Amino acid sequence: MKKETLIIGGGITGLSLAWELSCLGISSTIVEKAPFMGGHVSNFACKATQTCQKCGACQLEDYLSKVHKAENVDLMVSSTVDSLTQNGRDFKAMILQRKSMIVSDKCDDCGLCLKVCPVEGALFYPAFDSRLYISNEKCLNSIGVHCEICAQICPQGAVELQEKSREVETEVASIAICTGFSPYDPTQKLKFGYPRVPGVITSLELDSILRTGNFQSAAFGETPKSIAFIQCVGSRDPRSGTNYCSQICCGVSIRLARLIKNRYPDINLTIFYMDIQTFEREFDRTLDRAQSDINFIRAMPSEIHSDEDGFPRVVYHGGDETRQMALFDMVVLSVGIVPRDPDLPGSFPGLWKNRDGFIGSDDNGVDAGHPGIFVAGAAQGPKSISACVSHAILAASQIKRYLDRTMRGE
Amino acid sequence: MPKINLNELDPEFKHRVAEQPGGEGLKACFGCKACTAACPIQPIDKRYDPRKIIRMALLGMKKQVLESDFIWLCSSCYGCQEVCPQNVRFTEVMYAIKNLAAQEACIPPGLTAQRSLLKKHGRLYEVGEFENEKRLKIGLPPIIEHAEDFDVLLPDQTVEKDPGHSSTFHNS
Amino acid sequence: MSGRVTQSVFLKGVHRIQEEASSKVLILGGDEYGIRIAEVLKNNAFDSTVLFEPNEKYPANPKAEIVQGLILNISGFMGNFSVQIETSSNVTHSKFGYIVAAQPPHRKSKINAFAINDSKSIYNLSEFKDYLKSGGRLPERKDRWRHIAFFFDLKGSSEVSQFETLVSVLDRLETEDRLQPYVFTRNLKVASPGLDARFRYHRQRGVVFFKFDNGDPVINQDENGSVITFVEPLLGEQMELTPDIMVFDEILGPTDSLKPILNLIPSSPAFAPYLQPESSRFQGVETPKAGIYAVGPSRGVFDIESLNADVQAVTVAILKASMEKPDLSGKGVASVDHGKCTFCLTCLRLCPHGAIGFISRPEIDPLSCRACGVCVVECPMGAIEIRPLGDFTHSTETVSRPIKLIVCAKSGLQAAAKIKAGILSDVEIIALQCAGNVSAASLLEYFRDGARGVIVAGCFKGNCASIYGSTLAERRVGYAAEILNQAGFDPERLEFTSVAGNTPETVVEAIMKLKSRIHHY
Amino acid sequence: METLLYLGCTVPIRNLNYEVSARLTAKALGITFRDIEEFGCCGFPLKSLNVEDMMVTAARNLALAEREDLDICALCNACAGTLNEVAHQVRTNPEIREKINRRLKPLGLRLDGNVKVRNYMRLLWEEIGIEGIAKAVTRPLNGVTLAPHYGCHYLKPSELNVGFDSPEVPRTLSDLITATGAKVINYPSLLDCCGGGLLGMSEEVANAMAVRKLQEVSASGAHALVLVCPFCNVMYEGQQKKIAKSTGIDLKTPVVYYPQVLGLALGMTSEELGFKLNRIKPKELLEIVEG
Repeated sequence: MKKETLIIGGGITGLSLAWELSCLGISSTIVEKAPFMGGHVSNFACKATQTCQKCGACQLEDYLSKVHKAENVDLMVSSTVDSLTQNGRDFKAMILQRKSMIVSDKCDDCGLCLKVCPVEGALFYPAFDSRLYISNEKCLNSIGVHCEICAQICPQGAVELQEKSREVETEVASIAICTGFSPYDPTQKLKFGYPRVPGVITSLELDSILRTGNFQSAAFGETPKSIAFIQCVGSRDPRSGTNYCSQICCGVSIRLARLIKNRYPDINLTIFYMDIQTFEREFDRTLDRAQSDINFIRAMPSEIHSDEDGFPRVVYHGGDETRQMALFDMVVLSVGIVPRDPDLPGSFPGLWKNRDGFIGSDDNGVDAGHPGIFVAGAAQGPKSISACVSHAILAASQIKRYLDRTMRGE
Repeated sequence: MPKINLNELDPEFKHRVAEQPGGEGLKACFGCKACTAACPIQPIDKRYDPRKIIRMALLGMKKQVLESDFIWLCSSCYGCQEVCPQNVRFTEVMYAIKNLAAQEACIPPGLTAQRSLLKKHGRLYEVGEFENEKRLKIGLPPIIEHAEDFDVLLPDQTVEKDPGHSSTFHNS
Repeated sequence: MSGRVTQSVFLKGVHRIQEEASSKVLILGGDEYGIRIAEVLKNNAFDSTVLFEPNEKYPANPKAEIVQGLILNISGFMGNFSVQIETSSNVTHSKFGYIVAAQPPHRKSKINAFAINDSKSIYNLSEFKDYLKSGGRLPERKDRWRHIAFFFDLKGSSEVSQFETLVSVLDRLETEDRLQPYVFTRNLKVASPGLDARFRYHRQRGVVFFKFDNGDPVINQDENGSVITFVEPLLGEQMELTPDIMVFDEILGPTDSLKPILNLIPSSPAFAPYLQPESSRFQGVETPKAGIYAVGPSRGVFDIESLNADVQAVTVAILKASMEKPDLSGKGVASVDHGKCTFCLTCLRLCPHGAIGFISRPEIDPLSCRACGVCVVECPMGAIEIRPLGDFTHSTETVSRPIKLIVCAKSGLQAAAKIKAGILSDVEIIALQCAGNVSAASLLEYFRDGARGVIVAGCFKGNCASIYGSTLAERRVGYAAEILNQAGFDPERLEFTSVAGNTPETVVEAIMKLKSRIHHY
Repeated sequence: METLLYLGCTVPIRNLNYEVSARLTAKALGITFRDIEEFGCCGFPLKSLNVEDMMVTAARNLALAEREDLDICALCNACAGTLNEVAHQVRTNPEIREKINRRLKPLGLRLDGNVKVRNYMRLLWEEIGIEGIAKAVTRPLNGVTLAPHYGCHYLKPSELNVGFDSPEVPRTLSDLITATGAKVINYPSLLDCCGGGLLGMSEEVANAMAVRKLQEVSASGAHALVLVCPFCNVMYEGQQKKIAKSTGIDLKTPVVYYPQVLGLALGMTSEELGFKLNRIKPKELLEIVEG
């Protein structure tokens, strides 16, 4: 059956867009390549201390439950859009779905499959879930190698492998690109020692650790006593080709720092920054509070290396006369947002990339330049969770306008 | 500590430095101090501090920069340049500043000497019979000077002022 | 567009809603956004009236109906707001279906904060922008460089939009010869597309930025003008500057004229002077009160991109609202038993959503009601009723499931859904629209009926869709625990825990701790 | 393969051991070095005074090479860096190209900047390869422990080194040493600058920069510090005694050039490789290799 909108990407933007469209009576199909919906946000921790820190991560759960209940939204996980062609005003999409899965009702977490799987990461527990998933990308079957070791060993018969992709052809009247962002790859910044220097992690990894519970459970062994955050790793950095602010990282790091301080008051926290960007309404008060128990240093470190005992050492110049070499148990690289290639199959005249490499949009912020194709969320530029939702609402309004017009034959 | 009056500084200076070959990046600096943290000289001699030199140039402290002896302390290791997120290419900026100093303020005597040697012999060291005999002994071909090209190539130096405070400069 | 469906039994009876009023929108605030919202709404078959304040400039060719005046009073509910407006000639009474607050921001000057006198060469940033826009010139100085000093993000933090303004002012200034701009600042707000690149561009053009971590610059004035004294942050040297012009950015906030609307929402003291709580529960332009929408400054948004998005979001919100049908089954909406009601008006004062009105007796508007149950619990007569959600399977078998987990449908319910069945084997989950529907009495009843332990899981403070629903719940848990204690029971059998939809581990932890505390009972 | 050998100023006068060992090892590995008599200074010493003077001086050498249509192999890091930088600038910046050629014209020279400049290590790495070297080794240096020193201009600026080695985690020299059968030590000050660049300006500061590495290598038990640049040699070998004296630290770190080490592994004698010109004799090293 023809859907009105094909939403590519089932992250917070795609889900909130589907919900808004559904409220406006517009049907949609969300195609998500991972075996679950939610995108990056599904790995983010709730940053509430005693009170909510307005990070917006819990919005995902809210939208997931709403979208699951909505009648006119189809959810397709483990799926990719294989081809996309113009068909008059409409589009024809070929969606490939390979839904190998572990049936959670049957699975008893014995772990046998994990032991026998020949590919690391092909079976995995995401941070947000106690259930086991099969990665479409890593499972051997996805590259055409027949393998059913896990299915054979499972005493519960919980593994359902789907070797061949199911092809689903759909016709849609509009397309929304909600493919989100990629985190900046900090291995490009060799000076910062990731992942060579033990204890150097990214802000996304820290978020995921805190989501799962605590430092011990994240195979860190011990709870760190001191943590440093390095801001602007891959942001505001023309040398790395990112001549823009990623907008979210100050908020993320300060919230993470406050969350850590709340859970582990004894951990010493330091944030290295360039400029602190406003991220909420009572920003002055938030910043004052944060500054009272977090050490803020305006400096970009030159180097992070491992000291004799294997701890990360940060070399920086804080403004005193001499350079400092500070030892931490953990250093968090607050990585920026960089464009992700949406890999839109098929070519559509008018689509473009903006100065920073994100999908271009016209003045209204969501028209991607080709009639019927829209872009929303971090695919269009760095955005916080709430900004992604706002952008999705904007996209919903423009999609509705577009559909109204095409229906009237304009 | 006497106050520096910004009104008396030279706002044109930063543009002058930026116009020199290699100086282009200077004005992109946003003061993150990574350069100083990466500099191997600064911990040894506080007078040489990349962020401060950039800052002084940006503020138009022309005299204080060009007539200083610290600008000659850069070892050209490119440490600062490699860590700069804004692509200031500070090693090259230092050369631009030194070039300006050479034009209108002062040159350490050692460098002047090097230049005259170069102009005279086409190389930093005069090659005499002694050197070539030594080479011959170990089985190496002789070195022949081609100084004539350098007379054409390098113009005569116009400005040569004594820095007046060259305590740290000495010939090697 | 015919407006929303208004078949509520009591709405028909009490409010006598007029169909034509329900599709009319009142937009507060002229500026450009008010007019634009009117245009977008017009395309979606909503008629708007844009209200300009008496001192606001009037556009030449407005594409919407315009009224200039002040709001005296607003009352009513979505679909049927009564608005009293005082114009220069008279006082009018009109009906509107929806109200959109789109006033421009209130700007508070920072000049006084620097303890200096406002003089000819001193400007607020917005004034200076207008001055240049209208062709204003900088003082001529043939003999020397002119120096212009901008102050940004000092004495109170500044918004991204103000840095955008500053940069656009610099764009204009750059064409002038022998002019040196200096920017004194704390943090530069570059979190907007292209802004950091523009900041870089102006550095390249020669603008000098001083970033202070502490020790703001001091300005001294005498008859010769102003002198700025400061310690240069990167050099550590004492410096001074005698600028020809000084420009100060301003503190932005919502306009004062939101008061009549804030009065409509009983929970507004929690988020005033804004119209929207700062909470991810309120996406886009929605406020706790159905039918009232907050655009831009009135919800704390100042940057142009978000403002543009808000303009569209208003239409989405109004369209959605116009399609919404009241829940007439009674399952999800509170209703008043008028036989028991004694007109104490507690419910009216406490409804976080402003869903309760009084026309000869308290009435609950079914479209505005969010079924949080705050009124149900607080009504001293027990005259209001709302039923728990019916869509979560729970046993009433206290023996097999002696632990009661009372969850909010917006957070705890989702968290509980992620918990392994084993942990929940002896737990009965009771889902409410909001933890605010938990009463001390009901908690005691669970114990009376044989529960061994009770956990109430409400949203974190600041994340409650009913503003203070979970705070009330926590307080009531405290009362109940006190009563248990006095009655000789262990109060530790009862606990409140804050939870979000993505923190199942906090619920698990609470259950495990409770179990270990009560295992000997 | 054939390439032009660029000696620069210092190597052929002060570091004959480097030159002789480079020539011998290259020959043994099938590299033909061709000399151009007219090659002069690379221009680096002029950079502080006038960048353009530096560029024309470098360009003169590059133009001579371009006329021969051969690549340049330089022994000195600073020479290689300078020539590489100027070739890059002339190749990519038409304005500079024109300016430089205007000044080269009276000499009858012209430069497009297409000449490829490599230091000897990069040449070995790219043309012979680690495996090629390992295969050619006839006398593996088992039991020898060496500390590599890359030098700043070997690795940086990184934009001129794309596709070669990483300035943060370099490996080429270590791998080249390992290929001889010797053991490589890693030490904290591996990437330290020698300080040679400002020896002429402040000996005190320069010496202070060199001391840490000498100390660490000496303490590490390595048999020698392996260099590839005569500038670094001035500091680590030439200044070593002075540094030891002024700091009061006991330093006796033998300093060798990589081609000397390579030559030993290829079966050449220490005599052939000019070891007698090394001021601090790597006695232990030679004892292990030659007995």
